This record gives sequence, C-alpha cells and structure tokens, in this order.
Amino acid sequence: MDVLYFAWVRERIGVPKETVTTTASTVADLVAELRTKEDRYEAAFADLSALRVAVDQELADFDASLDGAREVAFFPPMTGG
Amino acid sequence: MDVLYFAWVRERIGVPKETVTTTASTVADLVAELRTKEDRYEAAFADLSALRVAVDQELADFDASLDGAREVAFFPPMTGG
Amino acid sequence: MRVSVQKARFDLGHEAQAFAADRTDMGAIVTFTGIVRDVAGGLAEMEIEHYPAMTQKAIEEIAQEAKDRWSLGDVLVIHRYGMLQAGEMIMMVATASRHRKDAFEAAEFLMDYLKSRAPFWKKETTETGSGWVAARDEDESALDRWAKSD
Amino acid sequence: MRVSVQKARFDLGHEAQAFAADRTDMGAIVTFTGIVRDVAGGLAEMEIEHYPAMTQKAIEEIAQEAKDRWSLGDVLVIHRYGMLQAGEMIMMVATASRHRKDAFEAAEFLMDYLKSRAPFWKKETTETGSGWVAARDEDESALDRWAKSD
Repeated sequence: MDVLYFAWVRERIGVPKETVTTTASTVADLVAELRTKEDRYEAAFADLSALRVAVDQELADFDASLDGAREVAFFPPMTGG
Repeated sequence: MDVLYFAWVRERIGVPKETVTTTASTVADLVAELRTKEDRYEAAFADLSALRVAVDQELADFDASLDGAREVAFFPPMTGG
Repeated sequence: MRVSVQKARFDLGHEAQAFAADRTDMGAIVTFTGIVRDVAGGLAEMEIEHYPAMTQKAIEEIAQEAKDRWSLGDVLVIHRYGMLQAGEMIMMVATASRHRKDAFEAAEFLMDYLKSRAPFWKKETTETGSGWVAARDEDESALDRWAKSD
Repeated sequence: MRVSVQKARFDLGHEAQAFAADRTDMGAIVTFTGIVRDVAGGLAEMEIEHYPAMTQKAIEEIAQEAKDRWSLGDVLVIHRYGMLQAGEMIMMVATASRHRKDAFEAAEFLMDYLKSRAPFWKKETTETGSGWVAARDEDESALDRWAKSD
C-alpha cells in the first residue's frame, strides 16, 4: 500500500511517499502500526486531531476501512483558496 | 420649483422636466395639485404605491416637506444593477 | 474608492486586473458583473435611463456606507446608461478585503442597494414591442437583511 | 465547467472577460480572486503544496456540487501551486447565473469548500523564518451553513 505525506507531516516523516506492507484493516490501525516504527512517526502522528486522511484520494475518517485501498494520505487540515 | 419625471412617469406626463409654481408644503400636496391639472398627470399619479420620489436628489417619502426644496423628481421603483 | 457613471463600454478584464493589481495588503477580491440578458421574444436593445444630478452622489453614498460597515481596502462601481445590446455589460462592482467574508458581503450589499436605490430605469425593446423592466419584489426584500438594528 | 490546477500565473482580466463573454443567457457573473497577502515580518515567498492525484478530482466534485445546488450557467476554478510572491494571485473562481443570488451563493460555497476541503497547504517564508499556514477555525465553521438538512 502506498502511504503519502504532505506539508508538515511530510517534513516530520522525512519522505513524501513510501510503500508499506500492512494487514491493518482501518486507517486507525495503520496509524497505530506506523507509530511503533520510529520516533519520526510518533512525532507526526502524536495528535490525530491535527491530521486529516484520504483513502484512494477521497477524504476519509480514521475509522475508515482499508479493505481494497491502494493509497492512503496523511496531512494537516487543508488551506486552499 | 423644478419637477422632473423619469421612465414611464416621464412618458405619461410627456416632458422630462418642468418648472412649477406651487405653495405645496409636502410632496403629497404637490401631487394633489398636479393631479388636478390635466388627465396626463392623473394617469401618471393614479397609483402612488407604484411611484418613488426624490427631493433635491435625495430619496424621500410622500409626506416629506418641500420647505426650501428646489427640485422634486418622480419615478417608478428603480431598477439599477 | 471609484464610482463611474458612464455611457461608454468598459472592459471587465482590464478593470478587474487593475483593481486587483499590487494589493499585497488585501487577500480577497470579489467582482460582480451585470450583463444584458436576452429575453423571450428576442431582445433588440435595452435602454438605461438615469437621473444625472442624483446618480453619482447616490452611488458614492452607497459605496461609502459599504466602507463604513465592512473592512474594505477598496471599492469600485461602474454603471452604464444609454442604449445596450444583449450580452453587453451593464455594470460592475469590485471589493477588496483582507478576508473573503467582508469582500463577499460588501459586494452583495452594494448590489442589493444598486438594484433598488440607485436611480436607473431599464426599458427593453423586443421584436414584439417595448416596456419598462418592473422592479422585483425580491430585490426590495433583499434590502431587509442589511437593516441596522440600532 | 472548467477546473485548472496549474503552476503558471493566470490573468484575472483575461479569464474574467473570457468567462463573461457572450453570456446572453446569464445576467450575473461573480468572481473571487485570492491574492498572496503580505504578513508581519515581510513575506519573502509562499509555497503551495498540493496532492496531485486528488486535487483536480476534488475540485471538480466541489464544482459539480455547486452546479447541482444552484442554477448556474457556468463555473470556473483556477488554483495555482508552487512558489508565489506577495501580491500574486493564488486562485480564482467565477460563477454565472440568471440572477445574482445564485452566482453569489455558489461562489461563496466554492470558496468555503476550497478553503477547507481542497488538498492544498501553504507555507510562508518571511525574513524571520518559515511555517505552515494554520487552518482557521472560522473557515471550518463556514462550511456549516451549507450542510444539507436532508
């Protein structure tokens, strides 16, 4: 599964994109998995209220299913316009 | 006193402007005076709810005083924009 | 603040770009443009009559009130009179502010007042005749939301 | 309907004029333009990051929802990414409708959604450092008024 990071999430993780092998069934499960990897993940995911997520390029909740998902993206609240 | 007419009020009266000698103390008095003049005035002023008035280029009510007024204008509701 | 009551056409592109140029203090620009709409029967032309001695002053008062009520960097109003064809631009307003809410609200306020309080009257001529455009009740009631409670 | 996510500058004047041209069926055109505002400390530059695979689709969905909810003749959204200087235009929306209410509401709706739901992030660099622009609570709450009751 491709995992993408944007803005300060990208800066904390250190890469814009990585491929992760996971059996996580929800976004929250994936986050829990990533947080155990390294400190930089813990730093990026410490406050989930400051994060937004998209599954296959659609905005989603943290309890969204990853069944069949090919791409998950984490980022701060958007500031378009 | 100069009396101006716009849009269909002008068309019914037949002139865009005329000078009227009057002792009317309010707009309503002036209208009453004009209505007695000729049929075309009666046609123009028959329905006051369809008319708007400005005294010295400021929107006013029909009970507005004409004390010191130099110009009164009658017209239908405005359709700017 | 600029208010122009004019017979000549204006160039929306030119006006919008000039209004927005170098506004490094203002983050939001809203423009509204009114265009002569074709009507049933086929519009031949629209004539806009106005009250020359009153128009400029009335619009300047409306624009000044907008500046008093919202935090605006600048306001532009252009309104034409005379003979227009379908598709021609009748008028435009532009507002600039730091945040979008002020620019949007002020532009809507200006439009609501111009519709019912600026001394213009429109006469449409179609293939079947001509007639004065009637004021719409909803234009008059649109003013209610700007009524001051004090 | 046209949605363009682009790095290149755009010309508001050109875009507004082209959007409004020959709209004889539409009487009202509203545009909103967002400009890079200078900030305390002196803005050196603003970098806009986006999510390429998602941006175009997300904006098209927002624009389509606007067309579903209001009676619109046309919708245009241009949004830039990359490095911008103070005073440069970030983005614009334009809406066309028969009556002004639809064009105004749809433009405000589009802006409220673009602010909080289109995948863009802004990083400001000043003489004293750089930082990501935080989302404003009032931008999030601005969405509430468009919530559907059904």
